[in-house]
Amino acid sequence: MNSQLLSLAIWVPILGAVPVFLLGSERRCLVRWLALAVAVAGFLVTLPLYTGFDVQQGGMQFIEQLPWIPRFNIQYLLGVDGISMPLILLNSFITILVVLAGWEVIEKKQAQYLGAFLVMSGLMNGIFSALDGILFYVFFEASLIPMYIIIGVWGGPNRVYAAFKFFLYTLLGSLLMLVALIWLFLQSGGSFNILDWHELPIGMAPQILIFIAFLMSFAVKVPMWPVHTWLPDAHVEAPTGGSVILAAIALKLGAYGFLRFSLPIVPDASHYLAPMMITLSLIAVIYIGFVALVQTDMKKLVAYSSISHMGFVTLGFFIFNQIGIEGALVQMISHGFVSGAMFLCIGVMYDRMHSREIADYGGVANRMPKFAAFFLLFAMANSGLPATSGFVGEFMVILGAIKFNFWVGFAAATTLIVGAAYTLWMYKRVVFGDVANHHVAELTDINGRETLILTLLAACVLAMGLYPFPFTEVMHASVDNLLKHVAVSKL
Amino acid sequence: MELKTILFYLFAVIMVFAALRVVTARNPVHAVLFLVLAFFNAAGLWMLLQAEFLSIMLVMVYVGAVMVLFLFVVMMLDINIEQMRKGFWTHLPLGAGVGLLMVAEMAVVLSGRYFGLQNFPPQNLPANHSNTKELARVMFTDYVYPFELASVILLVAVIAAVMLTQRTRKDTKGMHPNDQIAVKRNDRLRIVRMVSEPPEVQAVDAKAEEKS
Amino acid sequence: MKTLYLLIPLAPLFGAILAGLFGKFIGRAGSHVVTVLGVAISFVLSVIVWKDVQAGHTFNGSVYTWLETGGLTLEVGFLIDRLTVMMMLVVTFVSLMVHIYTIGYMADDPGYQRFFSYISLFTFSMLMLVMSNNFVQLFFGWEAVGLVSYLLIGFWYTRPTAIYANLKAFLVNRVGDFGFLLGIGLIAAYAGSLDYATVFAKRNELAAITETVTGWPLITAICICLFIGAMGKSAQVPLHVWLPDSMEGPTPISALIHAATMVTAGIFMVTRMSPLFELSDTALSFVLVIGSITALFMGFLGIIQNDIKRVVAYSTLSQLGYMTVALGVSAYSVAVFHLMTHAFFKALLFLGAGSVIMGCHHNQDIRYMGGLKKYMPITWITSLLGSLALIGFPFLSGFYSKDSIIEAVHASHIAGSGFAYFAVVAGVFITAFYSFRMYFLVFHGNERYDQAPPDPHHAAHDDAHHADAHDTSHAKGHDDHHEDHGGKPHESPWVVTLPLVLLAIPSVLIGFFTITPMLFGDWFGGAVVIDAVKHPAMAHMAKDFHGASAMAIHGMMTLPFFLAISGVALSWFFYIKRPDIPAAILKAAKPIHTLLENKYYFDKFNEVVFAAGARVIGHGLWKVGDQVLIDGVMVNGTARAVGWVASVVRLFQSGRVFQYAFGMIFGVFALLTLWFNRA
Amino acid sequence: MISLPHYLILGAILFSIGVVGIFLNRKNLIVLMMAIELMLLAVNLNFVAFSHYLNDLSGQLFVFFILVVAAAEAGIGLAILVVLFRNLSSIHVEDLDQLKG
Amino acid sequence: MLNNFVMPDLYPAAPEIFLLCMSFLVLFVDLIFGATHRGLAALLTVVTLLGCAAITIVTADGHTALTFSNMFVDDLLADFLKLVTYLAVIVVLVYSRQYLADRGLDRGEFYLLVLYATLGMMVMISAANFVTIYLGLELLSLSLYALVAIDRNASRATEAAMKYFVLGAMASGLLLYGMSMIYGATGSLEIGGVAQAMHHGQSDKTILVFGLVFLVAGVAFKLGLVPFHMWIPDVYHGAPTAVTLLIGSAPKLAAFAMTLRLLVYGLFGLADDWQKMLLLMAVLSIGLGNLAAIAQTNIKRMLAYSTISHMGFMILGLMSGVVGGVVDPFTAVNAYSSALYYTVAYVLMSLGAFGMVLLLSRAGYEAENLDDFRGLNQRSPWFAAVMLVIMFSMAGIPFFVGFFAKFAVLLAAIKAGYTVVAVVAVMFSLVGAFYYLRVVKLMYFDAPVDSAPITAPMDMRILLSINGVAVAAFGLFPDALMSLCTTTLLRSL
Repeated sequence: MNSQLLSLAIWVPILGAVPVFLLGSERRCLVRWLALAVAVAGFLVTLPLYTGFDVQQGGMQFIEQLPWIPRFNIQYLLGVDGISMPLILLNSFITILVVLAGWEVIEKKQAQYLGAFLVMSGLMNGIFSALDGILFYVFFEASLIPMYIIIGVWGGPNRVYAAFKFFLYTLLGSLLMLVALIWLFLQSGGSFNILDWHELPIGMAPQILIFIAFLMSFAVKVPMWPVHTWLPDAHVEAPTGGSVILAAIALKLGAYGFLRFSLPIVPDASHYLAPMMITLSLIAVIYIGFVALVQTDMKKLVAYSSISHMGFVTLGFFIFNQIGIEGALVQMISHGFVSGAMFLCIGVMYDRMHSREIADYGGVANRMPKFAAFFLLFAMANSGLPATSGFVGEFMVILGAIKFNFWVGFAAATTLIVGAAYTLWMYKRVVFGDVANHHVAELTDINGRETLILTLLAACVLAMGLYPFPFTEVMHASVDNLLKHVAVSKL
Repeated sequence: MELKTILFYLFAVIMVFAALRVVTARNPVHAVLFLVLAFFNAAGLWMLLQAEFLSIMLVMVYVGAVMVLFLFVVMMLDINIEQMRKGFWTHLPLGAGVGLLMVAEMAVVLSGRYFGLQNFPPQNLPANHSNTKELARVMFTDYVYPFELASVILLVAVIAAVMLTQRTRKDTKGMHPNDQIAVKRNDRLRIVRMVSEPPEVQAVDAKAEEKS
Repeated sequence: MKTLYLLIPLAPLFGAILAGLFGKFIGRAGSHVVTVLGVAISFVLSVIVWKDVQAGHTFNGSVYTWLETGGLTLEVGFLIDRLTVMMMLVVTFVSLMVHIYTIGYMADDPGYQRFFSYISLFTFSMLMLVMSNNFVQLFFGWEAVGLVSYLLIGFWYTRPTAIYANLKAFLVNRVGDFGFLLGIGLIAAYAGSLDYATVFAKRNELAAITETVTGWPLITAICICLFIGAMGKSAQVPLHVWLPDSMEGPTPISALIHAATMVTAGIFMVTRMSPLFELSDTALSFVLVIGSITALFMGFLGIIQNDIKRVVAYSTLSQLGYMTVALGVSAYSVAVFHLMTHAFFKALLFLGAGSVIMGCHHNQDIRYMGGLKKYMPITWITSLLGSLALIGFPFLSGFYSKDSIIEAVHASHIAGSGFAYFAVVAGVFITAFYSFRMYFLVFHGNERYDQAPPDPHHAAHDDAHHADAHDTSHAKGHDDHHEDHGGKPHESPWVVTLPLVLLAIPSVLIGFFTITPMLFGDWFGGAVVIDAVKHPAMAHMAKDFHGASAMAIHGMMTLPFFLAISGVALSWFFYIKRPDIPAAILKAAKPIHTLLENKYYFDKFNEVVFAAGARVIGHGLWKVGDQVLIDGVMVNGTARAVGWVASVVRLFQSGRVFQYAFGMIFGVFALLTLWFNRA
Repeated sequence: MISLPHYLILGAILFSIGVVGIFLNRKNLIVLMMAIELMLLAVNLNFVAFSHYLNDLSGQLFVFFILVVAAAEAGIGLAILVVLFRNLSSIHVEDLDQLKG
Repeated sequence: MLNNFVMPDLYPAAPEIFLLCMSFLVLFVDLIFGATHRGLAALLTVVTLLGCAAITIVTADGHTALTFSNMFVDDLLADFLKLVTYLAVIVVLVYSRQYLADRGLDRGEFYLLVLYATLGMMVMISAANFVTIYLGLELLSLSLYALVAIDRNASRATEAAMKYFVLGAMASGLLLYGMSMIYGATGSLEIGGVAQAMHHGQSDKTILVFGLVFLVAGVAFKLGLVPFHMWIPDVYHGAPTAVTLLIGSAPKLAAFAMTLRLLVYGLFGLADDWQKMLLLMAVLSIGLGNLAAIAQTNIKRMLAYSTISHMGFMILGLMSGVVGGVVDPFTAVNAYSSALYYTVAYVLMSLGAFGMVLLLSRAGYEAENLDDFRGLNQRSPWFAAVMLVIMFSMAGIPFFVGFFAKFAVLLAAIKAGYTVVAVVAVMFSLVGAFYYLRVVKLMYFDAPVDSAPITAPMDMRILLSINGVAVAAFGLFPDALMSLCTTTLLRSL
């Protein structure tokens, strides 16, 4: 069966971006609506992926296969399973919000801004659906370019440093991955098919090396401690939309990579190095939690909280049980919504006040009650309150971790306290209290566009918190497959 | 020790000495002259190797033309000789050291090797053997392509040298072929209609003179 | 029936949504109508369900599958048994009362709709908690009530003390939840299910397991973890610190959440888990000791409080300690019994206090009250009844439950029961003393309402003051109420007094009528499991029980009764007869007073060690770990090193042609040397 | 008997002198160019010697072409030198230092 | 005497002959019309190159033909490289027309020298004999020396020319010395003959390796590998940009051809040795090139260092042909074709990059500092995008041709077991990414300092746009070019 859905998901936004670029920034109104139309179209074409998904099947679906570079047996091979499909939907959905978020506030070169995001969205879909190692890599790296531009052009005062850091950090990792991919190609007798690699027997020493190569790439992207420091800078400096895409989608690339590459390709090394990974994840959860606590910049705080939450994702992966991995996946999606929403909320305030310093705020609730309510919901979701999506993933991962090792679970569960502490403390300082200064006094509540964005996200956050079943349902078979696969040694 | 050996060493020693002087001479003119000396000795060595044509050519073309060109340039450029050698001695030990090292290394590799020469029978050329003729035969048959290329290289050298050094001064008087070719009849020749009545002849003449 | 069950929590939720999202459209009246209606429906339906359960129709089933993962099926479902239905009744009834009361109490507040939305949401959450048939939903309700509590404590979000308190409450609760979640995790890991029935069915298997990593007996670990959750929610030492501060919230929620229902969730939960707790004496002892410490030492603190709500709050802490003690001695039904009676009389006391506060124009300091009985007769009477119930005056509800606890402790032989017995008995005296201290100061004696000092803290506080912001004197009225001290106190409107009366009735009567079935009948059926062989306290008590009246009469001859009476008498003496004595004692026992004033330095300790400590750690990790080590040394250091190397490399490109030539020659000879040394 | 290695070593010496001349010479570009001529001479010597001992003419032919090219090269080199001298009024090697880094 | 002379088959050399004849035409036309019709020589040159291209295409039949007594080889590789060379030179001419005109450098000599340089490259590409290699090389070099100095009054240009000349002559000397040793050891100047002699094992290995070192040095100089790279930054920097554009593009193809002819066709038997030598130089080049480029402020200089690193990368492919002394034709073809692909890709990118420098230059203004790229996105979003594509391509970021070039080369290297080398190489290319990113940063993140409109002629704009699009298109659909390279080598080896 050769459906073109995945191709559409990739190329509709990218090709749609071309007229957006060409229109130029002078025709703002037209450009915006066009970009929105493209984003919505991009989302609509991904919907059949969900409706047509066969939850019983653990393998790849919607496969598309075309020769791309026959010279190296590189194929244009796309397909999704229960792991990647939700991420594609998430990405396409978030793109709409990002386009909306950049509606009025971006004044400089809006066409390029929106176009860059559309390109980005298509590339992300490519990453999630590529089943060919090089195709994956190509999308993976290409997505750096629009992000680099977005941070650098529309970012804050220290944007240049942040953009470079972001780019070079990520490139560092992915270059090593490239070497590993090539090695695998040679080892597998000339195939870049990821699924072939899953079956490829590899000795222990190379497995560990490959694992490390992948780790460098994915860990930077996730980001795991100690290669996380690009993220706060990138987030802080990026425009709102950039932060949203970074947090909601880009970070998932790394985590996704672990599942698609590290675990199934080098299962023995994964098992062998799992203690290290778990330790790093826990450091991310706890260490970063404490760091987040003392941030004075809201965006930085949320950025650190992202790292901490992504620590759960990697933790979930490396405890090798179904609940852990599914929990991690749920956490990924949830974090997509929640961190995106958090950044959008901060963006809403930033657009009005042009400050991200917590100290500049206080008593926002007095002037922006509607906003405060949304913000509260997302803050609660960020601190893992049940009935919000933020809880589900953390809960599952903690459950899985306890199953794996009590102390791991214990350490992971501290996020319940620390996570709530930094989020709510910030919330308190920003939203609660008396009106802090005349800037706050002049704030106006969110407008219709912002309400729409936040409502959509709120709906997602709640829906996922109240009924995560459909989300996990699609993952089951694939995760099951994966676990079975990982359990078999390749030595 | 046969004559060839003596000659070899003679030429070799003089050549090495000359070469050393080329790079150490204080005066560039001397350096050029030492280079000429070296070339002469090389020509002698090539004679020993039965490369008569090349040895003659080296003297004629190289010494006769190229070295003269060098001399010409050296003398044309107004060079301060005194400054030329400043600091030379400070660098000499390093240079000499490296040079000796190089020579030693190369000599170690090169000495005592026979290059599979046993496969080639020693030459016993007849007395009337013409090296020039042989070369010519090959050059214009097998080597016609390089020969043509060499000519192109010379052409390039000509073009380049002219392009780089030719200076058009305002006061230079020269021909401008393109101007000459582009010239129109009317630029050079004006046909003046003349009335054939004699009385006006003088007046017309005067007018024409005024005009030109 | 299932629809009915579903309707019970959803009705208040619906009301909450209407009032919360559409409050502007439906207006103030509309908001309280929908929410009161919602809760009323819940209450009525709860009664119906109660009847149904009485008829033996318990229910355990799922509504929908919430999640399915790794062999674990997590469902949202209801377990309707006698324990549940009792809790439902208590919750919906008290909630209904509070809803009605709120109409009067919050009448002038601009956040009227919001408040109704919150308390309805709370009712929903609490109902989800008690009706749950599994741990996940329990945890959901657990956290949801925490959320609403957070929202309500910080209801007046412009007050620095309020938003400090709500953050504190949430975080301290989170500490408890941390343990709770670990407990749930252990259950999930070892029982493979989070459904009550399934887990309880496996309890004997679980008892045999030793936790592999820690080496602890599994069941003990589970129970202690779960109980840590209960400690957070039910404010047991040392996680009690949030409860007094939570009085920053409007009084109705103090009654509903921080007295009657939410804080008892821990008690309910442990009771629910009785099949597990029964298997671990260690855990029970732990529960017992924690409970008795809370019961005794929190009582002491009640003595020196001057804020009317805080007195009640500490009494709540102390009473929660009693309930916990009951749990510790496996007298679960007694705990729940006390929970129920306490819900009524403590709600009554809180609402009474709220009424007093309203009457005194939002002054909360009992030193500036006095003699209110003639201004506020209904409040006076109901408060008196509530206080009597609280101190365990025979025939009143509090007597039955409290005395049963004391009896149960007395009958127990579990480790720690000796101390517990002392604690609960001493507690009786203290309870009586501080309860009546408040009562006398408020309703009797000289009228001091006109002596109230002008509010020194009217100006907004900033965050820096939060460290000491929980001082009682900060707790002032609403910002929007222009305080006019010195105005004459007045009785509250009927919407306020009606709930007082309605709550007073069960406070007085319910103990008498329900003790027999609840404690010694088969009221709880299979909901509560007691290993009668190991923990014979209940059985022991049952032997000595000869009916409610007999118990009351017998009660008048026991030590607790005398203690209570002497407590009352002493407070009368101190605060009515000789008001100068307390001041003298104060002077004499300055260090003790200071200790109590500072609440045993728990808050200071938390401030300094946890709050400040965490910030210091965070700062250190950020500045040193992230900025210096990772960014400075690793990242920028590498960049700088590369830059430095680059500038050095540049020097090789000196522009000197002879050096270039030398480089080339060097290259050639390096290669030569390499190759000919190798060969 | 003079054998091939004699010539080759002589060539090596000459070549080395040329090379050393290039980097030892820091003042005069003309001398530098002459050093290059020495290098080429050494190469030519090698070729002629090989040609002789291998009894193969192609070596000599190569030398012929090298001589032609060297002549052309010298022409262009000197032309550049002249241009340079016009610009810098100097043919000091050390004065060629505008381009570096 | 001439009885054994047969007229050589001129057919394979038709393009060269055509070019030479046309060069005379250009010479005369320039002489006659040069002053009046300035564009004529340029036009004629382009026509010449197009004619060569046509002839090359027509005469290409995929068979390997030797002519001129085995001195000239016409195989598919030669045809392919020549075609790319013509293309590159045409692009150079179009890009530089305005630049030269603005500076009064668009004299006939420029076009003539470009034509002769092209001829030199063609000779190198088709060389089957040490003599022709040398002559082609010199033809190219001499033309380039002269071209660098074409702006006689620019002291930097003449300095560059002088340095280029001195070092180039010295490199020729090294190369010749090496050739003499190989000749001595094998008794042949023919590349095929050398290979055969070595194959028969009659030659002295020591002498061969001795010669090889010098040979490799000569080749490395032409490619610009460390430590024979010193001329590159200075010459690129000093030469007029138009000439830099030429030096930086097409000659790389010829150098590649020379390397391939000498080392692979000729000295394949010593593959083990020269591979290791190249390895050493490749790593050094990648490292030094990338490091030194960081510190540059002049974009031409920066690109010069980037050239060094790119050539190092290309060499990774060339040195991976023989693994462990076992000759596997498939591996070899893969490796060499990856290097070929890299070279072609590099030429494409380099043309674009220098083309951008030319685009921004105008009369009296050299846009050769990095700062001149500031805010290009404000001035011309399209050309900023073109430059962006080129820079990312050079950095090896997909979807651009540069990535696949790197990919192919790395694949070859890893296949040959040089995994560690590959890791080192990619780490340095990370360093390299920094300075490419910096250009993008200047264009996109900064405000323009120079707001003058871009005044390049339309033909250049179009061609530069095509160039940029090609860099992207070959990245999206890399297979055609890759397969072409592979087929070419497969048919030519």
